[in-house]
Amino acid sequence: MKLTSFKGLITKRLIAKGLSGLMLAAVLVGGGLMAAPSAHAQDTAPAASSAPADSTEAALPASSAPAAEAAGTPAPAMLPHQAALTLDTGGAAWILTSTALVLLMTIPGLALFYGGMVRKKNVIATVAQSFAITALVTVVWMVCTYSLAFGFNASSALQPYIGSFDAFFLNHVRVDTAYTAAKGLPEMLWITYQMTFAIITPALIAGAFAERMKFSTLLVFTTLWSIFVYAPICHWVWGGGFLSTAGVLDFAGGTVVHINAGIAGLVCALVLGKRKGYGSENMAPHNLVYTMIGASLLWVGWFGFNAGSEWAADGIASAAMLNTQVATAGAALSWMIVEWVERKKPGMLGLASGAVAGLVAITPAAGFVNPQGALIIGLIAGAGCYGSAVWLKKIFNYDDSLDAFGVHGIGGIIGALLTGVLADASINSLGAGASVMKQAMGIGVTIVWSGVATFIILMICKYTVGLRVSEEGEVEGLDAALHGEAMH
Amino acid sequence: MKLTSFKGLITKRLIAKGLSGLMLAAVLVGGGLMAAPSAHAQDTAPAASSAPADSTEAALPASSAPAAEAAGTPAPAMLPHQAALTLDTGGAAWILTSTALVLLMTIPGLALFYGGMVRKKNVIATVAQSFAITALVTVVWMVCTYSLAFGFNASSALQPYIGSFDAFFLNHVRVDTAYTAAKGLPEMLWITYQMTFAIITPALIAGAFAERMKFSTLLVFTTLWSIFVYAPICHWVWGGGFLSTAGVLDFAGGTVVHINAGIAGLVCALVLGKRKGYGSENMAPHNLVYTMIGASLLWVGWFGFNAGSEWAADGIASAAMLNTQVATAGAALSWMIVEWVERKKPGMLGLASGAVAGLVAITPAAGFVNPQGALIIGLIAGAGCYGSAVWLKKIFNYDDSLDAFGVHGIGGIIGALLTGVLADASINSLGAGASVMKQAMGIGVTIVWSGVATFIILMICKYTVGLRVSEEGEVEGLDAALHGEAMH
Amino acid sequence: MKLTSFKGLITKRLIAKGLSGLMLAAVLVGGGLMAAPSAHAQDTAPAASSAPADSTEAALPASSAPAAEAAGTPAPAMLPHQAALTLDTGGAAWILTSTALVLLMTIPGLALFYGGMVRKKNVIATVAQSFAITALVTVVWMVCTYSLAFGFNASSALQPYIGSFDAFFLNHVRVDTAYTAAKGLPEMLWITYQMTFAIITPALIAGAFAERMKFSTLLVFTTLWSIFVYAPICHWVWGGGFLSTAGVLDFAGGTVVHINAGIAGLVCALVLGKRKGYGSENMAPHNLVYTMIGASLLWVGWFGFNAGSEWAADGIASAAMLNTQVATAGAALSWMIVEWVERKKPGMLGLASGAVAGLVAITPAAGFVNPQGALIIGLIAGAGCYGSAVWLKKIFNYDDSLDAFGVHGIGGIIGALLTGVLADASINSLGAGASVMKQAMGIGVTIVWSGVATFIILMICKYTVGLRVSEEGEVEGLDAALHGEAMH
Amino acid sequence: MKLIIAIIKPFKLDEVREAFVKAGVEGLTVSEVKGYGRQKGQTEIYRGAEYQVNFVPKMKLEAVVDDGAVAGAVEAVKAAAGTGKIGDGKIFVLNVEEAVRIRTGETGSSAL
Amino acid sequence: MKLIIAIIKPFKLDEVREAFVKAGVEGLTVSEVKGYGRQKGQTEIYRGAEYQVNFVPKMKLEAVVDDGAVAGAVEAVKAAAGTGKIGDGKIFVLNVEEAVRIRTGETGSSAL
Amino acid sequence: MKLIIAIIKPFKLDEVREAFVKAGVEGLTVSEVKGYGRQKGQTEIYRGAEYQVNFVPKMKLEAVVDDGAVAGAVEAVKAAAGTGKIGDGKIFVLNVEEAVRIRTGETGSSAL
Ligand SMILES: Nc1ncnc2c1ncn2[C@@H]1O[C@H](COP(=O)(O)OP(=O)(O)O)[C@@H](O)[C@H]1O
Ligand SMILES: Nc1ncnc2c1ncn2[C@@H]1O[C@H](COP(=O)(O)OP(=O)(O)O)[C@@H](O)[C@H]1O
Ligand SMILES: Nc1ncnc2c1ncn2[C@@H]1O[C@H](COP(=O)(O)OP(=O)(O)O)[C@@H](O)[C@H]1O
Repeated sequence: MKLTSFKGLITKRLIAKGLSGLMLAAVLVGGGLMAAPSAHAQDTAPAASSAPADSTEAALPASSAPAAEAAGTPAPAMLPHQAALTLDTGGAAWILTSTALVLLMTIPGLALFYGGMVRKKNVIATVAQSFAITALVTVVWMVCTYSLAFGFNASSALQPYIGSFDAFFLNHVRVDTAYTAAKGLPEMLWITYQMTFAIITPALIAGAFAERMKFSTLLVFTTLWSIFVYAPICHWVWGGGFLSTAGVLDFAGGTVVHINAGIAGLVCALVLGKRKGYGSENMAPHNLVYTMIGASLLWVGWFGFNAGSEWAADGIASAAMLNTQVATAGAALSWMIVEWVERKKPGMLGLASGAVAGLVAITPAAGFVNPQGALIIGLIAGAGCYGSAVWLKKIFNYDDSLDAFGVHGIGGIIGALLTGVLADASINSLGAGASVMKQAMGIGVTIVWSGVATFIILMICKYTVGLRVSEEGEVEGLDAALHGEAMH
Repeated sequence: MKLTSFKGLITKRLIAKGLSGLMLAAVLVGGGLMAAPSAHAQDTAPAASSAPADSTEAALPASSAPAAEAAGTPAPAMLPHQAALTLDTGGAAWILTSTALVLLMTIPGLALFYGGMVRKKNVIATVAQSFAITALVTVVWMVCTYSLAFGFNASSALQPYIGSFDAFFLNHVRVDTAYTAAKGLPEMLWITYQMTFAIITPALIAGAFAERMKFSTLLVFTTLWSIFVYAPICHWVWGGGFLSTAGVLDFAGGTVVHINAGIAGLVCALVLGKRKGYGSENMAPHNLVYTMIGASLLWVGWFGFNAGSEWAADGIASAAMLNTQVATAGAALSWMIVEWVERKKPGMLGLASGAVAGLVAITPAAGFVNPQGALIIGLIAGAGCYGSAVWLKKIFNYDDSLDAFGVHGIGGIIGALLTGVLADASINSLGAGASVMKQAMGIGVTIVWSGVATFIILMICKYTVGLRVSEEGEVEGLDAALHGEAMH
Repeated sequence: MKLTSFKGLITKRLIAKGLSGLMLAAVLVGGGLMAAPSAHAQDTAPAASSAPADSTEAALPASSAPAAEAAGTPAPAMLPHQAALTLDTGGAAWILTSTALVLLMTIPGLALFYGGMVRKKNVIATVAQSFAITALVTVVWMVCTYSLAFGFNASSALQPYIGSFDAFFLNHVRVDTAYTAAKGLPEMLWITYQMTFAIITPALIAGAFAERMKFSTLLVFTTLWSIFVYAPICHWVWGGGFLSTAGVLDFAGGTVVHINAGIAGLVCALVLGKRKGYGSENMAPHNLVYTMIGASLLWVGWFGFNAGSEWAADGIASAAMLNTQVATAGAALSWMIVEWVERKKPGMLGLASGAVAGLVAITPAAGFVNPQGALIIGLIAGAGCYGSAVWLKKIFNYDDSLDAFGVHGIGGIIGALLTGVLADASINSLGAGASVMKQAMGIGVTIVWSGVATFIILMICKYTVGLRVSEEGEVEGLDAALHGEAMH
Repeated sequence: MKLIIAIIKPFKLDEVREAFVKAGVEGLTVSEVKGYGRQKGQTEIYRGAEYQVNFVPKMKLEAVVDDGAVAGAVEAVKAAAGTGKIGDGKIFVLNVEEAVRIRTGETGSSAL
Repeated sequence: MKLIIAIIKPFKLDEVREAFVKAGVEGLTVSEVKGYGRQKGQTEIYRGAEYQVNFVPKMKLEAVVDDGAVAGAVEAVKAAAGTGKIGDGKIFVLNVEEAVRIRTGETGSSAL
Repeated sequence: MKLIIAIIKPFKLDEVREAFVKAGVEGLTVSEVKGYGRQKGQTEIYRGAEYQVNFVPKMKLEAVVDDGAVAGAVEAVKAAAGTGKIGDGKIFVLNVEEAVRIRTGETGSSAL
């Protein structure tokens, strides 16, 4: 069955009631857990189909065994963000796949995209960053950030700003529970799928401080950033927070992932300062084959990122995939052309950078625009990001080593704004509510919170573990200095 | 629900009527678009299920939201190649995945397979070819080649030879439309899946002129070749053209993709001439690890290419996957053994080349033969392609740098012919109509058109942008000469 | 519809009858094939849904075309391990994907994980091992090992120990047959999926004798080992053999794949002896980027290995995926921390090794434990495998080159035992039967059979083809010596 | 003419090249080498295996200069390459009997 | 005996090797080097960052020859390595006091 | 002082280094080189194309030693590097006029 899109619900005015009702239910839950499910089921309709519907569905062969068994026994209490699972096997198959695809984006995708761009003496340290972040964020997500991002806060005053503490350590999560906005998918799948987004975001930031940050600092920074920057912004946009209720459209993470990572990256580049020898030494990418592999895996994996964000295998998911392909191609070509004109030669680095710029820009729009719109977004993003990565960086003269801000920050902003312009209601009814102003509001809030919080976290690191490796270490190379390893 | 295979329909005589009727409808469409759908719906049955059926199906929970909405309002006009979407979520999930797998074949798969085989000074330029082709063909497909390949021409006189112009820029494509031959899949998914085939075909040709063609020429050549060679041949075999009506069997692209690319490659090798130093300099592959990665990703991605070509997740798709695995293994082993005997040592390059030869040969047969047949095809293809890549090339003394013809041309021909011999009706009822003569006819037509048209396109390039890089450039290496980049 | 888990059935006492009944049916089959299906259908219920149910299901649009056709004509005789296919399209879509993912683990995943760890002069030979094993085992599986592992032996006295000979060359396998334990999946898909497990197991062993075994020996060893070690153990645990009836829990292959490969690896390391220069020469990994790519693809592909082992896209599959992610992350971190303390620096090799240790350890537990349990398993496995790979190897002073035993043997044992401790019946009802004693029994049997049989096979190789390359060959490097190839 | 061979720490390459140029040396040839001496290489440890690398990466610069320019060049290099730490490297001077510029055929000092 | 050091453009390697052989030189040793001189390296530009590569790739050939064979060898190399373009390279000649063939222990010219 | 240049088979590197040290040589510099001589390279065959590699990989060791230490060092190297097979390599001895230790500025033998 078609998943009722949560983003959709809350952007529709008439549902505001349902949501406030949901808050109410959440409060009730505080009072009496046993009472919660039914109350929740009623108040959040159509978000949650009514209780009887659930039970009948649960009886269908289509539902998972545990659910079936549960149907017999009285269903145990659920948290306010949970609903009974009514399995959509086709959708589940696609999201299981999408989860693998999005993980593929970070390891080995992003690791290679970045690893190829640094100098040979830093390649191991650079790929180790993506790999370590993957492991670290997974544990942090399970311990607390999932609950903070997607839990419904029992207090209707707090819910717009932060999730709950009830699902820490994935407490109360069962094989037969689902997230209210995607009742066709097991909650455990929802958790893993969303986890892959929480992983890639800090990994993207690493491009801004590549070749100079301490490994220990990276771990501390990532932990704090996941909790205090990613979790809240994710909750605001996707967890029923105030940005979603305000009607900000972000299909797959232009705001939550890319603008957020881009701004954080800019702050990091400014606070850490330039690499030793920046401007004088040759810091050209040492292995563009690695970068090509990385860009390709990002491209392929992004299908899971964008088409997976429909949480089903249907027409909108197909539109998201087609749009992703078209925008990415358009951006790669427009970056190539601008570079060809200015630099006289089109490069592999340019093709790869342009493709990523397109992937970033189409992310918020993937399930809202039509293919023609996607092509326009791609063409603009390719040229726009070239400008920011090449000219802007020169003008303001900061060392955003691998252009985390230049590509993800600017690309994300271009995409978020154009979503407001190009959203097509015939592709996705939610597109009807699109507005550039709302989008700009979402961007602004993200920039402010991400910028300020990232700065504070960096200061904490600076005066505790310290930010940069020693100068000798930077000269010797981070592979040897930080990891005692080398490419032979 | 089971997809009614388009190839199937038209190979069955009794449907010829339906098709001519379709042409008729197509003409009507020209006259009055509003009239088209119903007319089309009736005439092309069972190709398209009747209008009432549509509406009821649209009412099922299984159909996508937009479709559901559409059901309320009067459905807008559809192009003759379109049908209403009756979503098969399991099938859609598998084809979404298959699309990602086939894209993975080109980037980074083919890029690395080829990149590892060239000399180090040309590796960036070689991988850039695959990457740039991916971006370019995507846009060309969206602009016109999809419509030319899969649109139904309003003129029944033209339809056997070329598609329509109505879907340029994907005009009239909606989230609730499907392609008539695959009504369970959203048309936007169909477009993206078929696009990945259109991408890899010219990318394969690049192996024949590796290490010497200008980058600008590559872009011009690819654009013209996609429009004048790929689109028509694709239409003839898969778009309802004269080869499909003639009963030529090509499950996943042995003719359209591999023979086509192989012949075009041979023509390119002959027209461009040999690389400087061919025969005297050592041009051994510089990095067989890249080649191994490429061959492996081709192998894995080919599951999407072959098993995905069933357009559903069912028994035939499973047979296609099993056959692909068996044939590939058989070919890798038979190439290895022949090489072991002749060269005294079995090499990684041989294992990889043999595997690709098997993948190519099983492509047209994947969903038609049984596993024993697949093993036979693989064993013959491995030895046969070794012969063409090693002996044939020596005898006729041309420089098919990376054996685009030796592996894809010869492998494709072997597979296409053996499909006629080994097709098993108990695997796929369409296999009943199999005939070596029909297959040979399809091969012949493809060779002639691909050969002649490719030659003309090369001549156009030669007298406009020029074909080869300067001699100094070839000596210095294409990475520096064309892209101003280097491996450090 | 939910697949009735075969492992499940036979661990449930009450089904023992059903199974013996099944054996009975199998015998009957010997007598009169025509009689078999019905007999089988009745006796194995609920393993196989009753005949009428079948036919009705076959009538549903959801079932595949061939099945539908079959429904009309009298169904041909089936082998005792077969049942009529009742297609679960969502499940099939996920397992088609999982098959691709598990193949991705071996090529290029494992090839790169190992290839990066050897010295540069041996990298081509090392990746060629994984690639050649993939091709070889595919053919062996099709010829005989599938039948030996998953066929039901007509003799109830032999069935506990070995499968049948009836499905050699995949005889009697049709597009509309299914394996009794997974009636929702086409048998051809089941064959291909299980094949990928048979492929990776011997490929894992190669890590123990890397950089010194002859290529020809590798091929002979792999063939014999697949037939005499993998096939029987696979039958015992998953093919209805005595370990499954004894209630040993192995969700995705901790015993069959990892302990089995680990022990075989240890025996190989001891029998072949150390590499020339071991201890004096620097044998540090030559390219940790390759190793990182390999570890990442193993991680991503393992989703197909573990979540795919539910043979459906449901809640338990989701739990398996989530558990895999959590345990892997936990193990990577715990290995990193122990290494950081002991070696003063955390390395990329450590992060990758820890992740693989976690993947191995969670394999038998993936669908049985809850996320908290998975985290515990991961943390223990990371530290435990560090100990065995670093300390144990030093103490007993053997050359397990790439730690096939240290990581897969020990990791597998840790996971198998903890499955008995942490299995949670609320995740998977089969968990109820969990017991550490049963698990230890399974481990013990595997160690003995794998150890003894591997030793005998090595002796056969030693006195026929010989085990090691010449000393000059080892010094010159296996790339040149065995394959006449080199990295340029 | 003399051949000046300077073995230095890799990261000093650009400074030393400039020093040569300042000292009037118009050309030189560089090779990546591995050095053995008082400065020991770092120890690599992986999975328990420990290995003391005997060689440390160095750069070898070779410049042929006029007899008159030798002293100045040597001084310049010494100044530019020194860090005062062990492993700074060596300078060797050998006699060169003839020099030819391939392009022009010029010989002797004018070939430099 | 003399040591002939020739620094040449990489793609000339095979031609120069043959020239040496024709001139009766039976063995030589080659190393990949980076050269600094009148010929400047190309500028790398990536994402706006511009960098002038100071060094150009060259090949260094070293051959020890009999005093009598020096003149002919130098001529042969000059002819083979020349393109007339800047950066063709240099030839240097140094004196060698002793030569030993490790395998046989032969010394002097017979060791070459 | 003399410069001893030894061209040897790569896998002999460690043995030769130790031989040098035993002979009292405290430092040396190594470069990876390709050698051309009596020993021919292996032929590469790929997809029918056959190519005879002209060069074989070798290691070049350079050590500057006191005049007194030359004889001993040469003997030691000869012993350590020999396998009796073709391609064992060569030892050349050149005169060195000056040596400087960059770190301390010491010159002559004390700089070694
Ligand atoms: N006798 C020698 N002959 C040739 N090269 C030498 C000699 N001694 C040292 N070197 C080179 O100089 C480098 C530095 O020498 P080392 O003894 O480590 O430090 P220092 O130069 O401070 O004495 C060594 O790594 C080696 O490459
Ligand atoms: N004085 C020198 N000592 C050592 N090598 C030199 C010297 N001058 C030039 N070279 C080498 O010769 C190469 C060519 O010299 P260059 O001045 O560029 O061109 P040309 O030889 O045609 O004048 C340089 O790249 C460098 O490797
Ligand atoms: N005349 C020479 N000048 C410089 N290097 C030489 C000379 N002759 C040989 N070599 C080097 O010594 C190596 C071994 O010489 P070769 O003739 O192959 O065997 P052998 O040392 O047994 O005579 C060659 O590969 C080359 O690197």
